[in-house]
Amino acid sequence: MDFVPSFALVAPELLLIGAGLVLLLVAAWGGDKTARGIAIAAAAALFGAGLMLVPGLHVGVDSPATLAFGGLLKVDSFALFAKALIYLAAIGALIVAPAFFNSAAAGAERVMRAEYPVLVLFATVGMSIMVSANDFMSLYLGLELNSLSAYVLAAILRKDTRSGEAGLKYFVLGALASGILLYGMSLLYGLTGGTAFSVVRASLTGEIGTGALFGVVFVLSGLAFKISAVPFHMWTPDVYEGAPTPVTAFFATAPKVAAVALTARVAFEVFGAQVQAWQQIVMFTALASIIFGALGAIGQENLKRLLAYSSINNIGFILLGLAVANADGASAMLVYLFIYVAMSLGSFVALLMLRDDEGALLETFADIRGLSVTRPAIAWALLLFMFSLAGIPPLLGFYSKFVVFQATVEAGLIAFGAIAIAASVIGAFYYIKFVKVMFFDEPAGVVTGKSGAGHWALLGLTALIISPLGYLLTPSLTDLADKAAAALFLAV
Amino acid sequence: MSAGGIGIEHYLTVGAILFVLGVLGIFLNRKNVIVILMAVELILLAVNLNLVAFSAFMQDLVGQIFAMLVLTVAAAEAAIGLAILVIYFRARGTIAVDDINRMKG
Amino acid sequence: MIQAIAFYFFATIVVASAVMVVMARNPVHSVLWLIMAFFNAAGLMVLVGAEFIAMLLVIVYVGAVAVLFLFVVMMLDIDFAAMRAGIARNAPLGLLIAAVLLAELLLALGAYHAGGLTLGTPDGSAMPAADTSNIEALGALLYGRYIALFEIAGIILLVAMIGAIVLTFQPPKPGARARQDVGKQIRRRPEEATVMKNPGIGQGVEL
Amino acid sequence: MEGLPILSLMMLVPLAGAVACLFAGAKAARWIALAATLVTFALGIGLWSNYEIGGPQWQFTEKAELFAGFSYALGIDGIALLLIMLSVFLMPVCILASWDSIAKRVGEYMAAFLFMEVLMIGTFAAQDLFLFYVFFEAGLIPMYLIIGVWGGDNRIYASYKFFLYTLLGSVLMLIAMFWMVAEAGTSDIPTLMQYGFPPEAQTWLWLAFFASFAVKVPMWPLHTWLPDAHVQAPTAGSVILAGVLLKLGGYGFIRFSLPMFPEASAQFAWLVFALSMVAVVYTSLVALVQADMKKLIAYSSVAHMAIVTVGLFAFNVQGLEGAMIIMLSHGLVSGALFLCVGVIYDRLHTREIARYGGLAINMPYYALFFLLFTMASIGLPGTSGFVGEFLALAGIYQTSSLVALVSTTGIILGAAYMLYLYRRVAFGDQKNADAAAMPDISAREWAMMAPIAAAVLWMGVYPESFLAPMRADIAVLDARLAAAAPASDAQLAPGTPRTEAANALSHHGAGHEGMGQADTNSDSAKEGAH
Amino acid sequence: MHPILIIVFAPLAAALIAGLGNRIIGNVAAKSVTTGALFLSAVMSWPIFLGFLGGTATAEVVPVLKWVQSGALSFDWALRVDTMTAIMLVVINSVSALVHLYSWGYMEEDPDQPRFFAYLSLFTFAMLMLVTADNLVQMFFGWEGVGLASYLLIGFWFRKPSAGAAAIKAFVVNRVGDLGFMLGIFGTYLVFQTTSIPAILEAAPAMSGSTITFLGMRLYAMDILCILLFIGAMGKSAQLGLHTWLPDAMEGPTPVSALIHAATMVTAGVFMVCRLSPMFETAPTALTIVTIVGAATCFFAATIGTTQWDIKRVIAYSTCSQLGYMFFAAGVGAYGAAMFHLFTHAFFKALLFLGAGSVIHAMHHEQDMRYYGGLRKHIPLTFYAMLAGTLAITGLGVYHLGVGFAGFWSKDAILEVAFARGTQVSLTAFWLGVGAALLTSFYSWRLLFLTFWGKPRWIESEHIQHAVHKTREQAGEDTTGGYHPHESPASMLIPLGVLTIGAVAAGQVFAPHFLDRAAFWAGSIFYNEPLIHAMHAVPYWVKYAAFIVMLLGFAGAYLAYIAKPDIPAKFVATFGALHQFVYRKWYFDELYDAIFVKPAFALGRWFWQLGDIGTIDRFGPNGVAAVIARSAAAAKQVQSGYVYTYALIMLLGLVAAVTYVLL
Repeated sequence: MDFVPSFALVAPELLLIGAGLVLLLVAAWGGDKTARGIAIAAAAALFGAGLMLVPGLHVGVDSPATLAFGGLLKVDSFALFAKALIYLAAIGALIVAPAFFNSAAAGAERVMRAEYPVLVLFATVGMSIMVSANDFMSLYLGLELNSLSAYVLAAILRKDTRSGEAGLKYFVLGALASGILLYGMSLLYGLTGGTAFSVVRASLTGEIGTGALFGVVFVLSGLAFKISAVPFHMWTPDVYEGAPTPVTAFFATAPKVAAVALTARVAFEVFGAQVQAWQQIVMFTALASIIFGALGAIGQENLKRLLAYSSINNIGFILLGLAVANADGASAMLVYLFIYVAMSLGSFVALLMLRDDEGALLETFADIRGLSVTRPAIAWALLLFMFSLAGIPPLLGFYSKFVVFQATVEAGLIAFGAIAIAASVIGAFYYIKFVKVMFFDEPAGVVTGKSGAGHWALLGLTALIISPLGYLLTPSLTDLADKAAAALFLAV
Repeated sequence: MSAGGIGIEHYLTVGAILFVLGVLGIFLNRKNVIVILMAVELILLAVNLNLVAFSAFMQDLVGQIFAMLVLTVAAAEAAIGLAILVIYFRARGTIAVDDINRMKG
Repeated sequence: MIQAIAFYFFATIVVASAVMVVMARNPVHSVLWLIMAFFNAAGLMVLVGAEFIAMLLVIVYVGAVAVLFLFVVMMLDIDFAAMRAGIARNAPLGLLIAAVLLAELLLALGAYHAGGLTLGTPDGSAMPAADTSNIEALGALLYGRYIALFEIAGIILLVAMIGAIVLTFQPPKPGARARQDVGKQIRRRPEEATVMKNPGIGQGVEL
Repeated sequence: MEGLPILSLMMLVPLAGAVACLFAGAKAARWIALAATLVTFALGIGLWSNYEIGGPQWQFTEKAELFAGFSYALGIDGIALLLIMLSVFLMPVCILASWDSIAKRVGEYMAAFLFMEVLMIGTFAAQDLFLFYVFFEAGLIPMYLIIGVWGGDNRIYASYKFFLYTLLGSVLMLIAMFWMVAEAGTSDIPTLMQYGFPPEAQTWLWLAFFASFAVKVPMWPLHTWLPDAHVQAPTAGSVILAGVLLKLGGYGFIRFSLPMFPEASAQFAWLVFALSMVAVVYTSLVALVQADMKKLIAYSSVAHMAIVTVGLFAFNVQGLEGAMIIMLSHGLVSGALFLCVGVIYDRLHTREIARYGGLAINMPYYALFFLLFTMASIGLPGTSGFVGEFLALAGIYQTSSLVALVSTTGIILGAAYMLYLYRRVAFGDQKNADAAAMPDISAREWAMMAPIAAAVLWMGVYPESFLAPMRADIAVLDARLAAAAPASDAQLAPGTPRTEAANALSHHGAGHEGMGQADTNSDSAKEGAH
Repeated sequence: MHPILIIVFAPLAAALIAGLGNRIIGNVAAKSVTTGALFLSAVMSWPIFLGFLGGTATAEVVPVLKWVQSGALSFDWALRVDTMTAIMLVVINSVSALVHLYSWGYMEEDPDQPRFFAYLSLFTFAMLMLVTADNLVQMFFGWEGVGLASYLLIGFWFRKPSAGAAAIKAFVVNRVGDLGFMLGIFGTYLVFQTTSIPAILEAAPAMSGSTITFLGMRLYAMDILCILLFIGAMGKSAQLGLHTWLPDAMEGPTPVSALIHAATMVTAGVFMVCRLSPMFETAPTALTIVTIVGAATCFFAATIGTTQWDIKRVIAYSTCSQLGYMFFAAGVGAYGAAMFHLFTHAFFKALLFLGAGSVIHAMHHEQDMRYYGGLRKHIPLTFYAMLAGTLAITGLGVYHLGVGFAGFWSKDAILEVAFARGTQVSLTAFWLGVGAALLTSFYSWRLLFLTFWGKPRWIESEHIQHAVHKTREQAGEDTTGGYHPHESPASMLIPLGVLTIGAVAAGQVFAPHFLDRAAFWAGSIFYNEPLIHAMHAVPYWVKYAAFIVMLLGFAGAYLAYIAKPDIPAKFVATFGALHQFVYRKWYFDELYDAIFVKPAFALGRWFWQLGDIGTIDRFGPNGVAAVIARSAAAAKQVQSGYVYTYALIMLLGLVAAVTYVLL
């Protein structure tokens, strides 16, 4: 077997793996004091890997050869789009990490583990594999590579019981979810005769047996856990709250992209002929996610927890695109994902900048009272993020909802779209609570800590993206997303 | 292959039962997280049983490859799960499921 | 016929062991029951001719995973007596739902004879050749077509290792016993280690 | 003027001002804001004077395809022109009104207002459906902040209510917009205004738009956010809210609901009428018993806007033009009334009517302005309020005498609550020493009130200036509505004229008596009508 | 420039100058400007009137400015000059000019004089706009304008709570009428597609048989239109039902009462009906209603006038009553007579009010006639003026001599024409009119006797006590309290003198023109030639009826207030309920308070508390918010923190999905 073309296709992953291994050695020998350097190097590696993606991004569906390793992986423009987004999010999670772990924010240890960037790198590789997966086995391995890294990352603050609890819950429920996923895969394997997506897809046409349908449902349920769609979302708030904030920022962005992309690929490419079997379920899940995400967020005092619910809520909107079940919907999902990553990352960076004198993080509403007076820049940025998350124009968050609902309506799912958009108003309730607390309330004055240039840069960048100026990005973004989505439907 | 009237459905039945038992093990138990981890192993066992059975009945080795990978991952998963369990126990002094609810709501 | 008997034998034990895994009061017993279940599952696999996987199951699971469990259970030094054999709240609901799920699964999967289940038809590329053993065929596949997966699995194991170490490795506390430095030990010369003293009679040696 | 993107310029100036204000000190921010709004107003004058009456329907058009779904398309017809003028006219006044009364976070405040101006101009000038929506919806943000940061004691509740209420109303509209664009294949508003949507689809499209505009207007029973928002907002916030933001609802009806869904509009006219009639009577009575000045005026706004909706759905030229004039007039008058409240609120820091009294003694010019605006509010002929109400009611009378009758009771009730307010504030004895010690209006307050007063009188005496620009556009709209227009309930039936006058002394002497004759004749008339 | 422009706009300019600029130009200048402007207008009005009188002038329209054009509905600012207008011009401008002059004296001590004069001039402008209107909408402009001025002037002494209340009442009650007027205009436009008065009048006969649906009722178009318009007239002219504001309007300074609430504004309703008379002639039912309402008001108001103590209120009810005459004159078709009575009434009623003002001025702002008495000798000039006014209102005159005071000519003409019309309704009106004449005579003489005859009862008045710094007890036997009323200054007496001439001679001079000459009217009203002939042909007892009842009224008043002053008390004791009923103005105010005002406030409060807060907010926004909050709490409950709960819910989802695909 000639692996050279395959290696070329997976070069970014190879780069990341290589970087991961090298940095692991550095970490092993250099110890935790090298952590910052390793983080920078890892970010550089991610950036380099991201650059490798660029040529392929624009090629779209005309890309000549996309299958690697005999069809185990498929490096099409869809995968590239998702990877680019994943790498960017991962870079964000790396940039904000040192300041967090090396301060009082990290609790008793106050030291950044040198393995943290390595784990992030491997998790990213896992996600890369997920979005490129073209076979249930590669899907599973990518997923697990990501998950296992994620479990460790969640629990990485060893002395912090919340971190441990987050890891434990994430692990237990994640294991259950991958069990469900695997069970579904095993059924599909047996009832279709293979694990390659093409094989499964070919068998899943026309009338199919109940067993195969079960397989579909199990697989989608397993994936729903990863994207934290209701009712497989229960882990999300607890894990987001408990995990160290940079990790939460990471969880809220990169794995979401990977899982959504994977879900889209599986749903469209593999189960594309069985849309009627899952469409209703996805619609229900989407609505439930929107509503329960919003309801859960109301009454939260902890900001991280609130953002966790917010991400559930957002997943609901992304699933609208899935429920539409056409290229427009897929494109809308990707656009939404991009904007969601920017908003989410920005929000978490802003949260990470809420520090007291000693650098400990402040993560409740009570702490950010009157923030607009004491720290106007952070407050205004958060204001932008919140209104954007609420989907209020002219912020870019509106555009994300715009494309999703446009796809929904154009596909004829009008009532569904109407209900979903009405439910979105519930979500606005807690987003504007942010603004209310920061702008209307008397200052609490506890946010006194300073933040580094990295945070500011990231905050500024994300704020710029979701500001109205972000609309300048949308033409190319839409173009890329359309190409990526088209790749997904190439097989149809 | 199906000698003695033992067909694929028998294996699948065993797999299904194991799967459901594994799931039950996760939410029926409030004693101890370790048992939950074992329940996860049961689920994976069910999957492996399915895969192997299908593989055998279809004359296709991919299922067994898959099963091997699952085994590998399961081992890794167990390692990490137990590691997390250990640090949690160190920090909290308990691994009773009932006690793992500092975060809720 | 023998196969049928063997199947029912193994199957019964697997299921029973699994029940016990879940139900046993003592986690140590649970682990032991789990091992029991693995053994019998391996038996089932042998029955269908997947002897390599069966052995793997025994070696990896029983030999490594289950033992790991046992280690941890022992290490954590949990006061099992204090543990209530409680059943989770909402257990009736959980049982009901589990029963429904099982029923549905059996309805769908157990219906092979009724025609409800049609096995897929593989493309035959991974069909075991008649003249090769199971292990040989598997090896060819694993190191051929699925080499990439094999590598990824390797990375997963690496991550598991890193993870376990990152989480459980405790750096020595300051003031605790010094760490061993192999290089330093090797570099050590007798001259540095010993001092020749020639004390006079009746004089002590000052160390 | 061709070539100069004056509309964009009008949005750019306040935008630049807003950004500058964000970073400026308090004093500088005030001047920047004033300068920006004045420049914008000057540009508005240029816009108006260059608007070619009788020219093409859409003028000053700018178009740039931006990206999928959106295009930056601006352009105005007479209707939009007038509403833009209203906005840019009120903005400097708002800035002046906030000059001293806003002491904290001045820069941000001014920035919010200037953003607001950008969005208002954009909303009225947008020629792309989605662009309109963006501007329409974005106004929530600055207004939410204005109420929430610089508002009164209960500002949180009010700002939430305002935000969520209006958001819920408008999101459904977005869904409808998607459908329309998918159906018609364009998001170009002028094109859509001529597009014939299938009648069955119109029904729910209309309802979706209605949900949004009815909240904005606001129509009973969706009005309860308004009193809260008004009461809690700072003076200038109330001015802009009443002056322009409520008009977005009316503008929405006239720009979208009516021309795009004429059949559905006719089909649902009864609903609009019913709600409006309730609103006129109900909210007027509620206004009568208010003890808070702003609340009173807020409720009166609901009643006035009900006449707007009635006029719009009268399906004739008078109704439409009347509704437009009411909107302009109400923009000026209610804005001015809020300013009047603000003037004394700044002095005494209470809006409680009972705390004032006899202000005509120590503040005669204030009392004069207040009187003028009160009279304009109750539609005294010669003021702007009359022209609009008269036309709108004349329009609706041609459609339904009942609706006209009930709506016209608004002039009685309006007089009652406004004069009752005026009496308690300006008349009577000076009960409170602190109120009696208040100085008359300052030069700055003159500068706020006098232009509005002049505009109110101008519009009342020579409304042609305002009617002329929109005449052609209303005619187009009327023509489009003509097919769907509901029949008049008057059913004028010509009969044979009586040959003699009523009091003619005939040779039959005193025999025929007026009443009896009418009775017999009316019977025959009925037969004739059938 | 057409003189009418100056006539109409000079007062406006003066009002603006005086009102806005008084701080700059000072009080005297402000007063001078307004008074001067009015005299200018008055002087310029007479030639126009005389031109029509002489038949040399023709009707014309002076356009001023475009006003509104909306579709087919178009109306402009324009000034119409015809006979009707000319009559009103002289009435308005003359009385207004005199009232301005009078106010120099009457308001001398008031600190807010410029404001007062500005209001007066503003009022005059609005009234002129009303009478020169060429279309219904401009008439409505004037209509509302005078309402505004009336509101301002009633509330001129705004510190008094009662003044503020009266002002609102006047405005709001008028608005009820305006509702009818507006609907009438709308209907007129609907039927005629125009609001131009000449066009309407021209087209009206052709429409007399047309029917229209109004509020679901099928009616003659002309009837319903005229009824609606007449409702407007009822409000402005204080006809029964909508009259309650007029007596309260006496809160305003007395010159205002003379100008607005006697001579000019309140006659606007009559003017309107007469102006639209060709249209009303096509609406028999409407005219019947006009007659009934007019006659009823005429009688009803007169009854109340007999019992009131406040001198101005008596005259106010008298005004109300006289307006009733005018309306039923119009109702029976004698528009000329109605206008003639309007014309004469303006003089003698203004005279009476100004005379009363002079009395009040002399009596230190005491208005209660019970505290007057014996003033004849102290203020003789005022007395003679009042006497002339009384003789005019009571209609002293002898048919066969062909002489009489102004009221004689106009009122008798009305009674005669009502009789001559000969329908049941008109005959009823006739008898009610005769009864009202009796009452008019009685209350007018009562007023005069109480004020000018008898012993001074001044010390009873708190105003006088205040002036002389004595209480009743301290004054002892001296019922004057040592107070010396002084005759008013010349600025007040000159208007009285001029108006006296009018009250005495206006009827005599102008009766032939107003009543008998169609040419005089030149088509500006519906002139019913046969009816006038019939009027002249009524029996003599009819022609003398008014004279006789006048004497009876005089005798009654003399008996009760001069000869046997204990009669009123006995009467009250005997017919207490009746007296109370009349004295309390037939309980109209109480009734309206109970069925309109109180319920309006109660409903308002109810809508607010129970509707907005209790229902809409409770189940609307707040309700939804509460539901969401409860759901959120429930959602938090589910998020229990226990892994097994989470797993259970995941499984639930799985089973639900599986079940869904299975089914």
